[in-house]
Amino acid sequence: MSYEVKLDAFSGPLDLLLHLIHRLEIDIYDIPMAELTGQYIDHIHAMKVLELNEASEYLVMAATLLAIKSRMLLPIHEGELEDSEFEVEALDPREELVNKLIEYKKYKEAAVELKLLESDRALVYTRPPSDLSSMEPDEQLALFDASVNVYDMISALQKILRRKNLRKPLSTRVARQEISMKDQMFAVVNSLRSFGGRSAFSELFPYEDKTTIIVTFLSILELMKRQVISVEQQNNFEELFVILDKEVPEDELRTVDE
Amino acid sequence: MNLELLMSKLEALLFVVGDEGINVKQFSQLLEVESMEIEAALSELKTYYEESNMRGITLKNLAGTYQLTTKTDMADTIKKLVENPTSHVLSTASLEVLAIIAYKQPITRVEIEDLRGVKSDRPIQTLVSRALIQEVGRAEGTGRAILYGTTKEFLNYFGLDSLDELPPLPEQVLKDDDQETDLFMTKFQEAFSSEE
Amino acid sequence: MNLELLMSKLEALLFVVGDEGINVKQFSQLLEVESMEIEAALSELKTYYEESNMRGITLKNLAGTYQLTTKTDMADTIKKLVENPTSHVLSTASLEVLAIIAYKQPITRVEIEDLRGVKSDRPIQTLVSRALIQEVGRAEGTGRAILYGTTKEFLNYFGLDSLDELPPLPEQVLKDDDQETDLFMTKFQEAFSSEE
Repeated sequence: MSYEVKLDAFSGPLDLLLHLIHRLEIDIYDIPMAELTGQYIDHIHAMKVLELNEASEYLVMAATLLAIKSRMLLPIHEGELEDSEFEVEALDPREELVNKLIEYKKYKEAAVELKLLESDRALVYTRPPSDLSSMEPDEQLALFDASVNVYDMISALQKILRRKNLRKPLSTRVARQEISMKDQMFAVVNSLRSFGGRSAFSELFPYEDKTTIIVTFLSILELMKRQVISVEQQNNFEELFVILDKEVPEDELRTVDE
Repeated sequence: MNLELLMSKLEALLFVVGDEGINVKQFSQLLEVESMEIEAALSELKTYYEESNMRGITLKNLAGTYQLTTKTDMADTIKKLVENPTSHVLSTASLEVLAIIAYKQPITRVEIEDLRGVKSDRPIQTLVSRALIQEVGRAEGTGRAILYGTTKEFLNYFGLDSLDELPPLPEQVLKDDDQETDLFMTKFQEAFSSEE
Repeated sequence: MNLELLMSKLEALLFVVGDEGINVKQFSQLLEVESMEIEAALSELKTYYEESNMRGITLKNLAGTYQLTTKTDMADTIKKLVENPTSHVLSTASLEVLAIIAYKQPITRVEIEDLRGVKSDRPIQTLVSRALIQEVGRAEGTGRAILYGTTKEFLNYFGLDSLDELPPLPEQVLKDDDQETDLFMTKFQEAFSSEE
């Protein structure tokens, strides 16, 4: 028999017991206590790296098993049996353990069902709500739902996480495809055109990854040098604006030393 | 409102609310259209999404709302966007705790630990932080222990519209309290119906 | 790949990337299909959205980036969503911002926007006006961006005695894997504003 058992293969002593019962093909309603206890103790011996915290729970179960085993060895006195027919069943020292195991098994199986649902659901993707804040009238700031609680906040964070997962890799892909300054200069000029020749500085950076941002920035500097665009700021700390000063023929932008 | 126009409005609204979802009542209020008409149009929309091979999206009931989602067979394509699609899957321990909470809510930590025979504070913490469970009240008695229940995010995470859609618990072999009540109710109803 | 299948994949990807948008090159990489074929399918998709009265959404091309949006004549319908107090779409944005601030305070607007991936000045304004957050200082550096933190009213609102009572965080959410970009952007903005 192999003792290569890892602790984290089981989610607790009951799980380990169920595993043994299944493997030894034991009838759960008539558990041979000596055999099960022996196997159980062998297993926890084999689990070398027990965290102290969890070890205690496995050890408590071992003690319980030993106690049940020894109680089963005790002779049942005839007289006690006659006292009440009802107690005959309840007298089986295994009953409490069996009940526990069966109850636990139910939820263990339910967890497997949940796992299936989880993987089905993972095949389906949604999208975050659109940002509608620009549509609200100024005087009426977004009302805060009066019924939100702390857990709604956690929920909100969970959504941010999901979204970030979708955002990030797309950007890393962009990074890999080597953006040229030439392309980025075109992109900047094109977006300026689409914004009517003037755009907030930050609008020119709809990118997530560092490389693209840097290349875009360098392109803006290059365009400034060539006096294709200029940058202005009304007051300290206010948003910068980029202005397209002249229409450039495409081939003029092609001459870039990279 | 003609059906096509209604469908286009439903699609636009569904698109905008995203994973927040929206229900028939809200649709009805926003569009000033009877619920029945909304439902008919939604079902039309769903059929249309499902039957057209050109469509990558479809309509789903999630956590008591309607939401647009991508179709299941788009998963492989979309997965390429996601770096580590399986990294956030729940552990066995977390799933066990979650199953217990889902079926037995409201329930305290001690009751959960008693059922599992093992300490469960870590999985509970994980589940709270993943917004799958939350405190739904306090148990009576001196400890006033936290009672846990599942969240909307739980339904969403497992693709359920409501708790009723949870798969039934594996056969209840035991005479636990719940079952006794059930049994009683069954007997009771049998007795009752046989009398008529 | 046949046109219908390609269109459905394009729709699914467009749907999922949201306001970020996606360009032909990225499509081409993800789907392993020639750019020309992608462009043809995108144009087909656009025609299809535009010509069908059932559709509330359409395809928009901005600076080489494609994204799905609602059709312009849906504006009135969507406006109702903003005006309707029962819709959660707006409070969702505020809640997200509040959650980030609660767990990451003190934090600047730029950092919040980086985490959410969308502009957040309006939600911040809302939360300030509701006295749930406040300016708690200025970031170092030339930009001296406002640092936000939560208020006493925040604790009050959520029935907390102190910030320590906040439930534990979903670990991955706020891990600083974007810190590089953050740092870069901060430095970058600093450098730029100092130039005048």
